[in-house]
Order: sequence, then structure tokens, then C-alpha cells
Amino acid sequence: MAYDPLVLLDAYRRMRAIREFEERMRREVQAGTVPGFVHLYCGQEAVAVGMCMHLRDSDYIGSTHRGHGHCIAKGCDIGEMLLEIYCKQGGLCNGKGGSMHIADLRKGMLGANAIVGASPPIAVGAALSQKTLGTDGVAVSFIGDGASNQGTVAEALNMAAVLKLPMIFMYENNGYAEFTGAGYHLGGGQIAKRASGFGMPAEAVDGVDFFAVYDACARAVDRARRGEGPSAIEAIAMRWYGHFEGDMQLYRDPKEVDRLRANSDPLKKFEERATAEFGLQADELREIDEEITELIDDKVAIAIAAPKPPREALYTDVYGSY
Amino acid sequence: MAYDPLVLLDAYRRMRAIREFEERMRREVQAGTVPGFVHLYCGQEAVAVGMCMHLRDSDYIGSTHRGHGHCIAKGCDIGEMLLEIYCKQGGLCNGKGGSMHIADLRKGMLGANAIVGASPPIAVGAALSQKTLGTDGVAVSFIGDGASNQGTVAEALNMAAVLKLPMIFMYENNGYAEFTGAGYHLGGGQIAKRASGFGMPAEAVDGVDFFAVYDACARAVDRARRGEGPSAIEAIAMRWYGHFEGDMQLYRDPKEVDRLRANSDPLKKFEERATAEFGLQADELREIDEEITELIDDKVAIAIAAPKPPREALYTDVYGSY
Amino acid sequence: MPVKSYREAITETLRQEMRRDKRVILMGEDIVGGMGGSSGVFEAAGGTFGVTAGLAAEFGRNRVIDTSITESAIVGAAGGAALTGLRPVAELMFIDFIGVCLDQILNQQAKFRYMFGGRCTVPVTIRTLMGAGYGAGPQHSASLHGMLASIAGIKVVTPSNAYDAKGLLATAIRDDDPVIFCEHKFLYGESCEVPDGEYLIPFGEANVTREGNQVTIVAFSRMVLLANKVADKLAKEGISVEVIDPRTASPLDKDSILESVEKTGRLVVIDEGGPYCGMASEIASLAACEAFESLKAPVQKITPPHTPVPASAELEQEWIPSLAKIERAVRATLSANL
Amino acid sequence: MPVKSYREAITETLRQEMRRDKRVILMGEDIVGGMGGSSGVFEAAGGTFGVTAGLAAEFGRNRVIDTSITESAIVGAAGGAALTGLRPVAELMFIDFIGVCLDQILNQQAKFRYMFGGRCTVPVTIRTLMGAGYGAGPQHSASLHGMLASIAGIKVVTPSNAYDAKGLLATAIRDDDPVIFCEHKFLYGESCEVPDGEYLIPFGEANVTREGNQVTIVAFSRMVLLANKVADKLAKEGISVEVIDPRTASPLDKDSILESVEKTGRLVVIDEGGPYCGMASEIASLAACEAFESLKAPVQKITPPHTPVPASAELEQEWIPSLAKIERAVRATLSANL
Ligand SMILES: Cc1ncc(C[n+]2csc(CCOP(=O)(O)OP(=O)(O)O)c2C)c(N)n1
Ligand SMILES: Cc1ncc(C[n+]2csc(CCOP(=O)(O)OP(=O)(O)O)c2C)c(N)n1
Ligand SMILES: [Mg+2]
Ligand SMILES: [Mg+2]
Repeated sequence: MAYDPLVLLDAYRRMRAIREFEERMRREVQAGTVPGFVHLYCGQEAVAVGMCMHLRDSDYIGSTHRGHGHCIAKGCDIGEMLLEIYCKQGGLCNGKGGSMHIADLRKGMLGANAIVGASPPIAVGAALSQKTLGTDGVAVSFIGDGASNQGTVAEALNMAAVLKLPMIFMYENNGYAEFTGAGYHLGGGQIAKRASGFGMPAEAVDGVDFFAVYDACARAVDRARRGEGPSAIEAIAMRWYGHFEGDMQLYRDPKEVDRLRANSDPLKKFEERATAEFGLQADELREIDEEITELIDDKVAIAIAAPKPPREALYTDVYGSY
Repeated sequence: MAYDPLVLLDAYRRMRAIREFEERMRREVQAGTVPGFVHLYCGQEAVAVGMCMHLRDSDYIGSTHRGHGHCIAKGCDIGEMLLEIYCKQGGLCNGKGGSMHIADLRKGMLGANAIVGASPPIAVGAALSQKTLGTDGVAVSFIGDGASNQGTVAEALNMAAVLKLPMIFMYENNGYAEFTGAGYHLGGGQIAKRASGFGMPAEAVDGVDFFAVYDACARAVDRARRGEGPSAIEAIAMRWYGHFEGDMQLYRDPKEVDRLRANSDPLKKFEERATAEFGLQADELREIDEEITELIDDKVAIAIAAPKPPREALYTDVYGSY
Repeated sequence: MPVKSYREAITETLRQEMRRDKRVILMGEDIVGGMGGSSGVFEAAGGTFGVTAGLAAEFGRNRVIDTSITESAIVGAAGGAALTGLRPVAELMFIDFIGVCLDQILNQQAKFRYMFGGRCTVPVTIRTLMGAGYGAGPQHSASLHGMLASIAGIKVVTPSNAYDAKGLLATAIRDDDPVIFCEHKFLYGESCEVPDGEYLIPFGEANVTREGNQVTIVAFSRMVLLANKVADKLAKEGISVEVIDPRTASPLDKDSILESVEKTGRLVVIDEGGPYCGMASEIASLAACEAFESLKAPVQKITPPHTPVPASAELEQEWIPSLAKIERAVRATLSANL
Repeated sequence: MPVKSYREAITETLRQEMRRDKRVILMGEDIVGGMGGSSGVFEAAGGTFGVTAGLAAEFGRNRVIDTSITESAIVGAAGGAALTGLRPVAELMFIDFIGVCLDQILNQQAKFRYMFGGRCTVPVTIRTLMGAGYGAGPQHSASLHGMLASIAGIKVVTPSNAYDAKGLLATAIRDDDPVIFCEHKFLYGESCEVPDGEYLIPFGEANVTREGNQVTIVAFSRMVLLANKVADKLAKEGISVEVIDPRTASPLDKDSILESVEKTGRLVVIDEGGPYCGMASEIASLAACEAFESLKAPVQKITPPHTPVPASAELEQEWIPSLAKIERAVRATLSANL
């Protein structure tokens, strides 16, 4: 496969933005500025970006409680994301959703979701809209390894298969569901094999390797756009940090984490190959790095300083009319 | 495999009892004597019996809305079953359950269930009891093709696999879920393949062929008793009658039903092979037939004449204590 | 004016709304029927109770969609489709099945608008079926509109006659919030005058089905019929009973109820939902909190007992509120002298 | 007497009941933690809130069972195990997750005994966590004990302090009916005197936490603490408030509430559940139906508004019933002069 350097630069920018965003969130949580619970996406950047590079604003994604990476990859405004994570007015949900419910329908982002397994049926509904309205749009559901056990996921797979919907099930096997390893909680051990039991192409890929993810997603998205129905991809990429920021990670050998950082950095891997094989220059990447750092610095400061939602907001937007 | 003639006679008796019971229920529904909804099991006799021949009273089964066959195969008293179907006092549930909720814990029958897909998790709980209490007992869940799509089934599969429970998932693919064919509603088309995705042995068998079912169940039950974990069997056997008695079956070519009766009669198939290969005599089978007809005649008459539950029964047995 | 059954009124409304707006789709189990069957009959069911009959023929299977038995996916996908441009009407065959898909209502559809900061609409309608009396037993006979009404963010509609069913369903489908539309099994065959043309009945506006000034009865769904009968019977004795059908359990037309209680000072609530934390308690509570000064007697609640629905037809009849019990309650509240 | 936290009291009870009866098992997500992890640490979690910590070490992983994220299977299997010889205590991590497994309660466990004609026992306990105030947002902060209490056939327990938590949990585990045991996040750290030995607190017996004769407050779970504070404050002004903690939302100790209202004639209900078809309405309804003659003023209900729980901490604080609102309600009912 050939890769357009502009596409690769864009992919890098998104992955770097996720990394920087999450590392900054981590520091902010530790500094005590962030309300609520925050689940970081570091280590999995290539999954969200490898997928979302193929998507338009009019395509939909359903996300998880670990949704920052999906938002950024799908093009949500970083400033508005931060306002939301800080539960401020003007945030993507006007401060009523927070990190675990962040959504942006203008960008086709159907919402993070704090109910594990609730999102796939919703994403299937978006795929149904695409099909019924006759667009060539698609819908993607991001699903954790732990979530893959929820019954709702099986139902979503079946519905997408039966109705031949333009749908991609993007499993993110990051090795753990909270404090339990996938080696224990996942009967059969292979999510992709399960999905193929519902009658759709399913493959497992190295989720640390942007190019592998990108290629698999290209096939799945094309197939969906052509009206040939759903597929599933299991991207394997361990998470770098705890389940939520603050998790002591007793279940994990610290050496596992060290090894991950050393050998399984999606950004490092990307840069090596993109510079060696596809002509990207290290300094243009460093420039991107700087831009992003600056952007996030600015936006975090703005978010922290921004006004809280007004008292009356408690009562608004429960209904359109009541 | 060698078959003990006594076992075969017993199997025949149970299959014949199911057939006779259901044919009689059919006539009674048509005559208007039976309250509520009745779902007949004719055509699937070899599935329940092929499985339950391997089970003891202390083993458990979870059933479906189409539960009469499972009850009889598991050894429930036919008179008490009829009392229950007629919603009479002294019925298996004292008239408060009816056909769709008939249960008999003394016989390890955990209940018919009118919520499609609700029974498998309950049966998994029974398997958990067996394992935790250190018996060599097993639990079996009967699951329709339509039910196999419910998310609860996937969750039950996963739990049984993860906890390595003495559990058998006995799928009954009878071709239809209500008025919709499995060829449409079942993504991927093969239930067994789905189950194997959860990490357990799974095979499809001809559900009209008692011997095929019996052999597959022997393997699965033995495995479970040995503590080696769950398995799944997909038994394919079309139902002879409508979804419920009274269903006009517009979705079905009447020729399909004629063909079934002609070529796919589990009792006929059984008799042919049992007499030809295993030394059963046609007249001992006819004797059984007569006994059963007489028994059911008697018990239906008793059930019709039996007293209704007393008014106060409305308020009893909601709680053990309140 | 043409006379139509409750069932016909609902079918007609679905047809009119689908003609009116291409974004309206239907989905559910066997709402058409016959897919994958051997007969090739295009519509083998038209819904378990025939409500969606004939619609697939007009609108095609892409807009009248048969699904597998996967209620979480049905309700969940309807919610997702509503967020993304459709106006889905999903069928939950029996309200008893709410337990297998509640999260998609409780934490998803009901909360989307609020937790997304008002930046979406959620025009989904869930049609479902409530009510006992069919001998269908403990798992197919419940009336759970009160449980659903407890959820903020959804609307719960309980039409008691064909005319209302039509106007309320049209409102539900055009509404931008999630609506649970609770049909009652026993009303499908009930008929009344129903205009052929389109009309809307706003949510939160009660219907006073009998005017009176001595006792207020508030009743929901099928129980409105029983309340009317009792009111008519007592009218002959000169007892003047006002019957209020809120029509929507949520939003509730508090004002109409309070006004009536202010007038009569006596309240009887009749509901087929349970006696505990349901609509009957809610209405009684409303009176205790907001019409206390007018009340002249204890509120009377007539509901089934706090038990499941038994399979036995005789016990089931005993379970359902009866004319006799309602009449007794009305007389009791009148004779209460404080 | 030793002082223990609510959390400690619960852990201790689980331990004592497991020692007492081998049939008691625990199951849930990460109630031990660490399975399949790379560290080999035996207990990496002990429950998300640490309540089951240390139990696996004593009783082994066969009786303290970590599960996958499959709440229908967890709750369903607990029900099946209860039918077949165990006394399972399943953990539903947050009560908000009830929507993904409700059927196993609503149509299964709650109905087994009734629909099987009394021929079984269903000794299952579901421990779960309710309450807002943690900034956890709309899907992790609900108090749904009222919704659950509406279901006939289950019991719903809402302990408000460590002493009650211990006695009620022991009763729950030994009870032959399904029990939902609702812990409140904000109470885990609250302590009081708790005996080391075993004791049982019967269901359906309210605790009068403050005696008084001018106003009755009925409050559930964490709200009992607020009610007590208000009562203590007003006592200094000579206003005598009785506070009743029903301890179990179902069965409800109607008698204690009615007696108190007969004495005071004034009722304020405080609940963190919703204002519609929940426990607050149920208690108000009880007064309207069964204590009407004694009531001297409208019932006051203090609950959150009929909205989801917002993520913003400031809005969330505004959402939760406050001391100020409760105090205002008590004063209002006292000044109501009819
Ligand atoms: C229905 C439900 N059950 C349990 C939880 C608690 N919970 C939140 S995240 C999580 C683990 C999810 O694991 P996985 O799907 O692998 O996603 P990851 O956190 O690894 O991204 C759990 C159990 C929940 N939020 N919702
Ligand atoms: C949760 C739920 N959804 C739908 C139904 C309605 N229903 C009853 S039986 C049935 C079809 C079941 O098909 P299958 O599992 O294949 O069993 P079969 O009737 O063929 O034995 C349906 C849809 C139900 N009872 N429960
Ligand atoms: Mg994971
Ligand atoms: Mg079938």
C-alpha cells in the first residue's frame, strides 16, 4: 500500500495530539485540577487514528469510557473537549457530560459512554441511518476487550450482519478490563474469532502498528461504503497507564509497563517507518509536536479559567418540550 | 457406540410420551379446553430425550417457552404437568405458572421461561452450584435458534467458559423464531460456530436422529462431569407445528411440513434403527404406545376436572417472609 | 365520523406518519414476518397483534424492518438512529421485556439530550404492549408504565381509546424526545369515532371523560373504561363522579387533576400498574402534597396486589382491578366523614 | 464497643456469613482482581470500593469469584445458583447498571417463588452502590431503590449507617427471598459502634433515629444523616422533629411511619431517588391513603429534580437534597396553618 505523505502527517498530528493531551491530563489529574474520573488512551493512539483517518465528519463513531483518543482522532475541537472534561460552560456537552459522556454530533462522535457495552447498539443505529438514508456513510463502534463480553455487543454484531449495515466493530484489546487481564475474562481468548461467528470478516491486527491498523480499516471501511456489510477488527495494543488515572495497577508487573514504553510506542513505531520508508522528516514532526504542546497549554489554561455552568443549567435540556 | 436396549426402551418411552402429550395438547387447544398459550415440541423429541437420557434428577436443565418436551424428558410427572398447564391446584406450580413457566426443582427442571434468552444465565448458575458444591452434576440450557441471538446467551457462554463450569449449551435449531426463518435472523447461520468462538467444543448434529444427539450429548456430559468445562451442541430439527398452537403458519410452505412428517420423524427414525440394529421389538414399542395413550387420557381427564386454585392463592408465595 | 378500533387507529397513524416523513421507520420482531420462511409470503405476520399489517407492502422492507430477538439492539439502534437523522418507531413486543433492554432507555436515550448539553434531538418512539387478562402468565402481562415514568428524560403515553391513540401516536412520532407508547392488549378491539385526517393530541393534557363534582377518579389506560362504567352507573343514583384520563403518565397534567380534586375533595386512583412506587402512588402523592387543603377524605388507591400476575385465569381476574372494587372505593370515599 | 466504618461493617458481615455457611459465595467484577494480570498479585482490587478486600485470601477464589463484564450473567447465574443450593451474594458495581440485567430480577428472581407455586427458595443477595456526589456523571450516580422496590417479590434494603449495614446484610444473606442491598458511596467512610459478634436486624422495622412530636421526617440511606442534622439543629430552637429511617424500602414499615404521623400530623419525606414514582411519592401516598385524618399540613417531598445527574460538581451539589432545603421544608410544614 502506498501512503500519501499528507495523510501520514495528519495521522501523526492526531496521534501526537492524543498522546500530548493524555499526558497532560495525567499531570493535571495528579495536580488535582480535573474533576471526576479520567481514563487515558496512551498506547492505543494508532487504533483510533488508524480508523478515523478513513472517516468523514458525516461518518459516525460510538466510543467508550476511554474516549478522549476517539474524539481527537475524529476531529473534535480540543478546546471544547477540555472545557467539557473540566465540566465548564461551552464544553462539548456544556459541562453536564464530563469525560465519560463527551459527545459531538457535528463531528459524528456519538458519545463516550460510561455503561460498558451500551455503545455498540447505538452505533448500529447510526449505520442503520446511513443505510436507510442512502448515504455511503459508515458507523464504527469502538469496543474494549472487557466490553466485548457484554451481551449487547453480540446483539449489535447480529443486527449489523442480518441487516447488512455499513458498520465496523473496532475492538480495542488493550489487555485489561479494569484490574483483570483478558487472558482470564475473555472466553476463547480471541475477539475476532467471536465476531466471525456472526458472519462477517474479522481480523486481528497489531494495534501498535499504525500501518497495520490503517490497512485493515481501509478494507473494512471500503467494504461498508460499498454496501457489502459489516466487518470486525481486533486491534491489540496494551494501555500504558492504569484503568483510570490514580489506579495503582497492582495487577501489573511494572516491567510490563517499562517494556511497553520501550518496545510498543505507536508514535515511535510510526515515526521510524514513516521517516525511513515514506519520506517524512523528523523536523516537520517536531514542529507538529511543538504546535500541539502549545495548543494544549493554551486550551488547558482556558478550560481551567472558564466559567462553570449556571445554576439553571441543572434544569435545562432534560426534554426538548415537556 | 453400543446401546443398552433398556436405555433405548426408556428413550423411546420418553419420546413417545412427548409426542402423544403434544398431539393431545394440540387437540385440546383446538377443542378450547386449554388456557393460555401452548408451544408444541413435536418434531424435536430426539433433542430433549437424547440429552436427558444422560442426566440424573440431580442434574439441572433450563428450558424455554417450548418446554413440555424438556419436562417429560427430564422425568417430570405427566399428571402434575397437565394440572399445571390447566392452571389447577396441585399442578407443578400450583396453577400460577402455566405452560410457559412450568418448573420442577425436584427433577432438576429449572423452569420453562417466557422471556426468550433468560434461561441460559440461570442454568449457568446451576452449573456454578454443581461446581462449588463439588458434585459431579451438570447443568444444561436448551436454547432456540431465535434465542441464540439474545445477548444473555453470549454472556452465559462466556461465563461458563471462564469459570470452566459443568455446562452444556443445547441449541435447538428448529428453523424458526416465531414467523421468521433462521436463514434470516441468525447472522452467520451457524450457532455452533458462534459458541466455539467462546472457547468451547461445539458441534452441529442432526436433531431428528436420536442416536446422533445421544452420542454428542454423551461426549458433552462426560466432559462436564469430568470437570473439563462447557460444550455446545446445535441440534437441527424443524418444528412440525406452528410457533404456538393456533399459528396459521403463513411463512411456511405446507409442503415443507408434509416433507417433515414423511422424512423427518424422530420416532420413526428411531424405531427403524432400534429394531433393525439393536434388537428392539415393534410390539414392545406398541405396548409402550398404548400405555402412554392411556396414561395421558387419564391425566387429561383428571386435569380438566381438577379444582382451580383457591382465591387466596393470589396472595401467597410472593415471598417466603415479608 | 368513521368508527375505528384502537388497533386500526394505530395502524393508520403509522401509515400517515410514514407517508408524511421519510425518516420515520419501523423496526421490531415479526412486525412483517416471513423472512427466511419457506412459503415466500411477503407479510406472514404484520406484528404479533397485527398492528403493523400492510405497512411493509406500502413502504418496503427497508422502512419496516424485521429484526432478530435482540431487544437491546432494537431499542439501542433505534436510539442511535434517532441521533443520526431517522425518526424510528421500535416495537417492544411486550412491556414485560423492558428488563432485557432497559439500559438503552434509562442511561442512554433518556439522558442523551441532557448529558450532551442539549446538542441533539432524540426522536425515538417505542411502541409496546401492556396489560393482564389474556392468561399469558407472570412474564407477559405486566403494566410497567409507572416504572418507566420514573425515568427523567422520556415521556410515557397510555392511550385509553382509539381516538387518543391516533392523536397521541402522531405526537409521539413528531416529538423530539424519546417516547414510550404503551398500548393495552385489551383495547385493540375497542372502537370509537376516529377522523381519517391527521391530528395531534398534545402530551400532558388530560381528558375529562366524565364530568362530576363529588368524587374525582384518575385512571390510566384500560382502567379508564372501568372508571367510566362505574361513573355511569353511579350517575343513575345521583352520584356525580368526574373521571380524568391523564393520557400521558409523563408528562402528567397535574393541573387538571388538582383542579378536579379542588372541586370534589375526594380522589380515587385506578391503575393496572402495581401498588408500590407506581402511578397510583404518584397521583395520591400529588394530592397529598399539592391538593391537601381540598381533600375531604383519604385517597383511595385501586391497583392489583403487590404480586406477579398469576397464570390461572380465575386468579388473574381477581388480580385486575374490577368494577366492583372501584365502585366500592367511590362509595367509601363518599361515606368518609371527617 | 468497637467503632467501625460502614465499609468495614459490610466486609465483616460478608466474612462472618461466609464462615458460618459454606453455601455463601460472592461473585462480581474485580471483587478480587488480578486474574490474568502480569504481576501475580493475588488480590489486586478487593472490589472497586475495597469492600470485598481480604475475603478471597480466606475463602479462596472458588467462593469469591471474579467475573467478566456480563451483568446479566452475573445476576442471572446468582439467581440460578440460589435455586440450586447456594446462597450467592452478587455485586452489581453501580446501581446504574441495573438496566443491563433487570430482567433477571424483574421477571426471574422476583417471580420464581410465585410462579413456581411456592416450591423453591431464592436466597440471593445483590449488593450494589447508589448515590451522587462523586462527580461521576449521569451514568454512575443514580439512586434507583424506588424503581426496584416497585417490583413485587424482591426486598430492597437501604442501610444508612454501619450498625444497620451489618445487621441488615446478615439478614439479607440468610433470607430466602431475593434481596437488593443498596450501599451508598458516601456512607462507606461513616463510622459508628458496631459489635464484633453476629446480629440480625429484621426487614420491615424502621429505626427512629430522632424522637420528636411536631414533624415526622422519613428519610432513606444517606439522607438520614442530613435529616438527623436538621433535627438536631431545630431541636436547639425547640422544634421537635422525629426522624424515621425505614431501613428497608421494601418491605416498608408502614406502622412506624403511620404512628409517627398520627402523633405529629406533619410529614416531610427526603429521598435521593427521583421525585416521580419513587420512594418519596410512595411515602406521601401512604400518608394520603392511611394517615389522612391525622395530617395537619400538606406532605413535603424533598428529592432531586426530575433530571439526570449532571457531571459538573456544582450542578451535582445543587441536584442533591441539601440541609437548607430540608430545613426549609420542615419550617414550611410547621407554618402551614389550615
Ligand atoms: C455495564 C457496566 N459494567 C461495569 C462497568 C465498570 N467498568 C468501567 S470500565 C470497565 C472495564 C472496561 O474494560 P474494557 O472494555 O477492556 O475497556 P478499557 O477500560 O480497557 O478501555 C468496567 C468493568 C461499567 N461502567 N458498566
Ligand atoms: C425477550 C423476549 N423477546 C421476544 C419474545 C417473544 N417470543 C416468544 S417465543 C419467540 C421465538 C423464539 O424462537 P426460538 O428461540 O427459535 O424458539 P422456538 O419458538 O423456535 O422454540 C419470540 C420472539 C419473548 N417471549 N421474550
Ligand atoms: Mg480493555
Ligand atoms: Mg426456533
